[in-house]
Amino acid sequence: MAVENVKAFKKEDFSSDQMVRWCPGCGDYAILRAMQVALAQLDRDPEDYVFVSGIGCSSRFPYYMNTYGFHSIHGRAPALALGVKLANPDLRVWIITGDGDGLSIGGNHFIHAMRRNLDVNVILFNNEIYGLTKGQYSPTSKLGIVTKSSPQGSIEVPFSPAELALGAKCNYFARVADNNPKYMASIFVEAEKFRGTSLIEILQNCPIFNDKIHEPIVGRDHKDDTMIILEHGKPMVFGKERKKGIRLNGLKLEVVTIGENGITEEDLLVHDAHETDPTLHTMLARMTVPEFPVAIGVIRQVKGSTFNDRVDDQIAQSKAISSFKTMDDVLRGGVTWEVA
Amino acid sequence: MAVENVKAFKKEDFSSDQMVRWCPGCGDYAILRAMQVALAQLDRDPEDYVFVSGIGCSSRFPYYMNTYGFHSIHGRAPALALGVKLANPDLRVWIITGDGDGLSIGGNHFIHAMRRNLDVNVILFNNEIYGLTKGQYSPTSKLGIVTKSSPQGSIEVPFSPAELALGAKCNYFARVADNNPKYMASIFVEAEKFRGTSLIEILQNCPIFNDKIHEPIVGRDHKDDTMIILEHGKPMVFGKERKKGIRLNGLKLEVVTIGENGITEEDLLVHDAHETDPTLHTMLARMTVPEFPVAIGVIRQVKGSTFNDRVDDQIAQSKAISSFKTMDDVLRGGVTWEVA
Amino acid sequence: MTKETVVNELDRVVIKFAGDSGDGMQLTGSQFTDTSAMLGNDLATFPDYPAEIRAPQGTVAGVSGFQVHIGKITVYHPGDKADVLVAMNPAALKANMKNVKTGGTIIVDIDNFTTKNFDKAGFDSDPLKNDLLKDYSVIEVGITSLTKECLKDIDIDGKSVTRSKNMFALGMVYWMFSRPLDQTEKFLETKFAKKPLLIEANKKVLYAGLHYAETIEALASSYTVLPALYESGLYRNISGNVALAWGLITAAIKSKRTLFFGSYPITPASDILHEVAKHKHFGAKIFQAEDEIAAAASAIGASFAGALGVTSSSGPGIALKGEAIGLAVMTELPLVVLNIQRGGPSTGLPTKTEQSDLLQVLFGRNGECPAIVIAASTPANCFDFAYEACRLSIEHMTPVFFMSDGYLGNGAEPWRIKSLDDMPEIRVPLADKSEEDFQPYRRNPETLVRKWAVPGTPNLVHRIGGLEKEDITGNVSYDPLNHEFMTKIRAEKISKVADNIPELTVDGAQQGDLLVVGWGGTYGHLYTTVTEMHAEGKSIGLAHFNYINPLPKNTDEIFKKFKKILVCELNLGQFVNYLRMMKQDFKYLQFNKVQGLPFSVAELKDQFENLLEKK
Amino acid sequence: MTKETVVNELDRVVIKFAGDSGDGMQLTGSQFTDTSAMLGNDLATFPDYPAEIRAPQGTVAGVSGFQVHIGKITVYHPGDKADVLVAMNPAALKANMKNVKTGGTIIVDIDNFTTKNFDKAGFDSDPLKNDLLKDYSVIEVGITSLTKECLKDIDIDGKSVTRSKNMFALGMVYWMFSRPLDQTEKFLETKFAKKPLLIEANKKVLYAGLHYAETIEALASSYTVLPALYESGLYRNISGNVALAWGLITAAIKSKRTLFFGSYPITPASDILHEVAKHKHFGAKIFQAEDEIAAAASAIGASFAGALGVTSSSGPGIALKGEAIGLAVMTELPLVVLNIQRGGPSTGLPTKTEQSDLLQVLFGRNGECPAIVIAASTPANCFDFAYEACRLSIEHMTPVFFMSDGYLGNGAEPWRIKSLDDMPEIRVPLADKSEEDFQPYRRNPETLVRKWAVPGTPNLVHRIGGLEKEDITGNVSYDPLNHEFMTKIRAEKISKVADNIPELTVDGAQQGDLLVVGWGGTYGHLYTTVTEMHAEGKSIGLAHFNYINPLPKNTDEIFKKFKKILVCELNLGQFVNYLRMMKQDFKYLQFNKVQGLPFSVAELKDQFENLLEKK
Ligand SMILES: Cc1ncc(C[n+]2csc(CCOP(=O)(O)OP(=O)(O)O)c2C)c(N)n1
Ligand SMILES: Cc1ncc(C[n+]2csc(CCOP(=O)(O)OP(=O)(O)O)c2C)c(N)n1
Ligand code: SF4
Ligand code: SF4
Ligand SMILES: [Mg+2]
Ligand SMILES: [Mg+2]
Repeated sequence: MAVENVKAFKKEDFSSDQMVRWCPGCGDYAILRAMQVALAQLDRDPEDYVFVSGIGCSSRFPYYMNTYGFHSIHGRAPALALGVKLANPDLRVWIITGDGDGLSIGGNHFIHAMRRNLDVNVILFNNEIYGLTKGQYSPTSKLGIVTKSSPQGSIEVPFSPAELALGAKCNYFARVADNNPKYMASIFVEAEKFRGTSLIEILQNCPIFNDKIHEPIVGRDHKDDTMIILEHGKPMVFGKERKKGIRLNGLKLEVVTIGENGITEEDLLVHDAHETDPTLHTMLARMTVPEFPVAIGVIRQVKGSTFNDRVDDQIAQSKAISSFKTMDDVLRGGVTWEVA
Repeated sequence: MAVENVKAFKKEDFSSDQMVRWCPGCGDYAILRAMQVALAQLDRDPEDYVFVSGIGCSSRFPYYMNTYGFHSIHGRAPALALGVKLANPDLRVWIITGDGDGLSIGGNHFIHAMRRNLDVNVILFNNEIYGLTKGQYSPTSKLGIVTKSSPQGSIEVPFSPAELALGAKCNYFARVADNNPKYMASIFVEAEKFRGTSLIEILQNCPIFNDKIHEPIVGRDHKDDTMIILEHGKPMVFGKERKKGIRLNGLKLEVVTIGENGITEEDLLVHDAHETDPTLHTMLARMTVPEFPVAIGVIRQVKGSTFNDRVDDQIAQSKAISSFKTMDDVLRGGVTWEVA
Repeated sequence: MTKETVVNELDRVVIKFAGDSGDGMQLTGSQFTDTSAMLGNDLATFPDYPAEIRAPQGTVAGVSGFQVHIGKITVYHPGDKADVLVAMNPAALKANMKNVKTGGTIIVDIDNFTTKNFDKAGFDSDPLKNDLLKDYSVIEVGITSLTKECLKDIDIDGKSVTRSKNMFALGMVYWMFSRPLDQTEKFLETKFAKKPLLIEANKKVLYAGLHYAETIEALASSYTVLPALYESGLYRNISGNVALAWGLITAAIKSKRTLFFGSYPITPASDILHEVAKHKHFGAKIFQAEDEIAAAASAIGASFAGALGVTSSSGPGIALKGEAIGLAVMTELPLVVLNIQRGGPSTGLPTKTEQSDLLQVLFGRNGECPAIVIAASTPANCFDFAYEACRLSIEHMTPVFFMSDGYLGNGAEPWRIKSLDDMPEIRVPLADKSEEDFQPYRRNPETLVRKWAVPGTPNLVHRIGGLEKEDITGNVSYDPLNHEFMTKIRAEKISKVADNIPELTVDGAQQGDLLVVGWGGTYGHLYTTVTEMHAEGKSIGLAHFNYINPLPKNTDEIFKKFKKILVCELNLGQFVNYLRMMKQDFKYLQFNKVQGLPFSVAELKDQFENLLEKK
Repeated sequence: MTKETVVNELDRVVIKFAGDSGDGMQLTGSQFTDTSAMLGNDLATFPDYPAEIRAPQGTVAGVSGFQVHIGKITVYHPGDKADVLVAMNPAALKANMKNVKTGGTIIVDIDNFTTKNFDKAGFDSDPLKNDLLKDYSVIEVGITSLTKECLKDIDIDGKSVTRSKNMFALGMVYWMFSRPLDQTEKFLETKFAKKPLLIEANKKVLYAGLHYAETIEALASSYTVLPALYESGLYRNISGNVALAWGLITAAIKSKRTLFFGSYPITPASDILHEVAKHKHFGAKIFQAEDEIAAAASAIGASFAGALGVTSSSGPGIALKGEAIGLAVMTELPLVVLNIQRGGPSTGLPTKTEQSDLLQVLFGRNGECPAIVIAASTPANCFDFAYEACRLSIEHMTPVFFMSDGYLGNGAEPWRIKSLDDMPEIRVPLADKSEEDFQPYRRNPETLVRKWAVPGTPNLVHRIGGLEKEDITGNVSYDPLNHEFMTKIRAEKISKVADNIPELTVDGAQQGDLLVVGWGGTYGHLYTTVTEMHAEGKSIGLAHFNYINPLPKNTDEIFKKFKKILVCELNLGQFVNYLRMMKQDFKYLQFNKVQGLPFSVAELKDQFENLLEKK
């Protein structure tokens, strides 16, 4: 992708003077770095960005960015961010949330954000646990997980953030792992350029309360076989030897090996992130280990008008047709009478 | 379906002494009647049912049922009902909600209810408007609709209740129109027998604030062509002459005509409500006029363990293994010392 | 408020039923009369029939009307202008609209509003579509079709169906004025003794009308204060919620801020949303949120980004916003919270008026969490106090609660139109990019207000949030002494607002035996009663509060001048308890009413006279 | 409370750092000492080295320790038992655990808790997995691995990395006791002046420890009241939140109700959820909800269905529950709401203690919406008052707020164990199917309590909701007089609870010059100070409130017996303002502290003496 950075920012230009407070080894560090790297590649000044978060370890993020920031209340960042963006659509707004913040208490704002398609970016730090409150299961925690609040194992069927978001009319969904900051930064750059709500799920490790929960997916020694990086227009190939691929068989996806049973690259699905019908995107997003590799990258990216543009369009239209030019026109409009 | 009604209830047994307060012509009347008819076909006494609602015209429903009822607060019925059901799993719990109550303010409880699969039934009265507050657009109102709060037309992309629910791991979804109470009653009976969360969307007319919004689907003169009734195990045929059908073409559905281009019933999809993969169910639920008929009936019905059973299983398991037999064992357990 | 006022009380209400000769208006009117009589009301009626025996249908000449004036206190005449007009067709509207009080309620049967009927009635165009009824609260109901729908399962002839539609209208008016139905039910039973189907049909329609009014949450929008001695100027009629909406827009324009309005519908606040949504031409950003929490949070976000963030609701919705408002207190951002109160607790009585959310807005948040609280006291001054809420919120960088109620919001009164130029300056404490060593929590030493540093501005990049802030830098701080310091400074900042608000004034006697104290929407009744009694020579004054937190500086001074203080409220005594906290040195008597209704002058007079005698 | 007590204040805290000889514990201890000295604390220290010069690593003999006792007031000795123990390995734990106060905090480096090390230390099995540390608040931290992780990008040798892990422990303890870091930073700069990398590394680890403690919201769980004169009986140590959880379970068993516990995690209330979740064997239904609103609503639903519905949170979460609690007030169902208060407003200071949610729980709901409010005053009596909250909620069919705070919830003290049989009966106002002409809102004429008619019971089928209810039938009613009647009866029902609670008692002087008034978690400090001064012959008494709404009946009587009343609270004066409302006739002085910390005896003594002199 053509990255212009006429201003030649450095990562440090986006780094605040606040000391970073996450636990040593926390996946959040990599995300922070990737974000700073990403913004440095773009040409907007630090003051043009607003990072809005809820509450959670992840939601501390804005303090560490040398941009405007709002560490708000638990679950409400999407609503607060909507106010920021509508008030000033020139601002570049990033929402930072966690699996608890975004999908538990904040679930309602989350789904409504998806359907509205406001021009903002949402980063969901999915560590499948409540970190800040010391380790209770979250809406993405696996069924059966033993945590402080589930001593006998969790009895809740987890959400898949992707399925939930797509079911709520999400137009842009990407997924990345916290152990590949360079790739993450490139996705941030893409998301920032997309006009509309871009949701990025990050498979984030919490070494303290849910260590290695994403290891079966992101583990160094097998990740080439357990993740597939989707690129628009490219066939769905993966595996250490890039011999495996994804094929559609009726209404089901399946993993095939190139060269076996006469399968060639031709048989594989070619990723079309721009397809408006979300069916295949949902199927791809739903793939999970061990049967399938987990899909990484931009899974869905469909253009549509943004909420902020629609708001501004109505204002413009209203200005054009209104008979009221000044407030006094309003105050004096309609039936009035004079008292001498 | 085999309906046992050993108690020989009459509709009136489920009808309370309260005067029904909906506007004349409101679709809610038919739903009420259908519910009373349905429960009369079953063998549970009125006192075994609890109807829990939020706030809205629709949420007045419990007052008119001669059962236990709770007209609670706006959007919170699913949470309240969860308490009822867990407290006493023998009760048969029905949640009554509207498109505003259930999907706007209550959206979070709604999606979490879907994934938990508590053994309750959820009836969503979808009139695509806020009735009780006199006609503002709702999260299911069509883009562009002019209402009290959208004088220039709504700028919000609506939810599809089915897509949202399925994206949130819903196991049972049915859809019915308010102008076929007999069919509706049969679906209520089925839902009542299903163990797990059954969601039933009702295309309900609000003659006062959103009249005939479902007319393009449910209108008497064309409904055979604009609705398709799905039955498990049956091919997807519809149309006045029952000549039209639904076929899968790659990853897309299409309407075909039997007898044209060599198409026979064999080519049509056979409805499998029990398929665990929600892909096809989502596609079917998403069909809409004028391209497609709207799917009516039980679109998805997949068995799974219920939240209440899981809760009770852990209690049983805990009882079996706990070393504490009485509360005094707990109070006196651990490190203690005697003071003389 | 300098103008002289008189009260038009709910218990002196004038209702006019009007329709075609065949519409049964006389019967409707007399039913309402009889029912009211049974409730012990005094009344006067005025039936007016068409001149001809068989006037042409649908024409003004053919209109039959029945006016009834009811009151708890003596009523001497059928009333001048109607508070409520029921117009069964365009002709009835045409004939009677001049005689409806501006701001009154007009119920029309839209089924009869056809082009043919406009013509007959002599309207140029649809009177419901043009500006003609702009200053009334119009309730459009398909009375004819609803009646038909309601009776579709009863086997009676079409004519009988049509005839029973007056019962629908009557049912609606019964709902609006909380009348019981039994008298009319008995009447129907007698009248149609031999035609049980007609009894059933008429009753069914009567109830349908009642329930319909309940379902659509129809409110009687009569208001109390009618200025008698006008100052010269241009006047219009205005309802509280519209005045409020206009006040917000005016403040946004004056302060050069974008108005951001985030709300979730709820009776009786929804009309504010509907009104601001009509004025996007001034650049207002309107957001119908998914819930009240999102509404409040979005307004806070907008304020952070430099807009004037406003959110509106009624009691149950305000309860939901508490946590978010706490965030605005901590982050010291402007936020205007409109609470149009209704009967509580819980869902309570959504269409009835009450003043029982005062303690909620004062104290309903976790932690030490002070906010400014002000209250409008007439429909028209909702404009001024909405403006004032914005001014104080911006100038003091803090949430402000604006209190109104269903009665004020829905009621209307004549208003001497103000202009943008009449409104006080709003000093916006904006930081600009030339700021040296900008620190987000550095304060104006006098007002203790921090500066508004708006995203997008170079040089002011900073971060805020809900955790305790360090003095000056605004960084997160867990330091014990800093926390105490900040807690106190947040409280002090709010008390300093007292320097920026007017002093309390007294109507009637400036000192003496009895000081009546009120706040918010009870002003009209209290004012009328006190000034009437004062005119009669009684030693009585009225101190009505628009500023509640902080209280006006001269409150003590005024309280000292009276022997007795009586606090009158539509709740169990919330303001009086607040005064006991804040001004413990005075003794307070209290008079409370919790009936979902305003005070009546009669009951107030009773109370006051009693107290004056007892001295 | 009859037992004699002494206070162990936070400002007389004893901390013990212990580890292997090479772990740098002496340095760590003296850094903490120096920093505290700079803050003006008085202190006493006690370093203890291993006897041998090079004792075998990992053995008890090889443990090096440093004990420091700091206090605002004079400290005469290094302290007997430690409030906080830092144990870098199993041997350090073994050597020192007997000297930790029951309920104290133990920080262990789990990285060293290997089988090999247990052996060396002489443990049979993993001491963290068995019951051994059940009565301590154990914080398991991978200090070694976190230190390594933290330094992975700094180019220093492995030995230096290992050596700096003491800084991680020190950082954590600094966080827990709100110490500044600058003294230690300077020390490091001097010590490693020639090795800048080591300065950087040590500082980095120090901060990492501090931030880690902040992130995991580590709390110092020392508590104040240590009984000195025990009644005979069986004792255990218990923390407030555990006692509270047990009180709930006990009440459920006693009342034969299913306990339903609906909650959403939040500091410092989460531990209650964790504790009840361990006791499903009694049939408790535990629900970790999606948010606080769902938690409250689910508990209300459970109560409707006949269970004992309980919901827990802290300030911000309680704010969210307000609307739902209003529903429980209107529907007159049992509901226990636990508020473990923390520093506010907004997110505030999540790990610090405060009493600033009192007005929120009293008034933070729309409408006239009364609820019972009670407060525990020691960790152990959280058991009794949790039980009492359940009893009152069930017997009076109404929501009850149970107030505690971070200090009580997390603190622990010895408790003379109670038995199920010791607890008072809970009379459940159940309706049964034989009820004649059942009416949901018919009331017990004495208590005004309606009956609990549980779904599933034949003959009692009924419907309730948030709209105003008609007297007796419970049907929806918009009737004005009914509304006033019901509003008053809801208020009266709560005031009648005063007949069902004990009278207020006074510690110290029963009459005289100064009555100290407190409520909730400040009891330990107030009691110690007042009884000490009373023993010295001062005319001073303490009236500590556990029952806040309604107030005990004899409150006036007690207030009358003293010349001055001083209300002491950890907020800006919420209870004192409430007293001004409820008991306006008395004059109140107030003493407030809002530092996220408990009172100290020294500062209280100061205040009290001042007031006694001034008389
Ligand atoms: C209203 C409210 N309820 C509860 C909390 C407590 N709380 C803070 S963060 C959090 C969960 C955080 O989980 P997640 O969003 O996954 O963030 P993580 O810490 O894992 O990054 C909770 C329950 C709160 N701060 N406010
Ligand atoms: C907390 C709260 N917010 C807002 C309202 C106002 N309110 C009542 S019902 C409703 C919307 C109802 O819409 P829907 O659920 O679609 O029901 P319908 O009336 O259309 O059947 C609203 C906004 C309320 N009662 N409580
Ligand atoms: S608790 Fe987990 S998520 Fe939170 S900062 Fe520590 S490692 Fe990261
Ligand atoms: S407003 Fe609409 S939904 Fe409500 S009762 Fe009337 S017709 Fe039905
Ligand atoms: Mg998380
Ligand atoms: Mg609706």
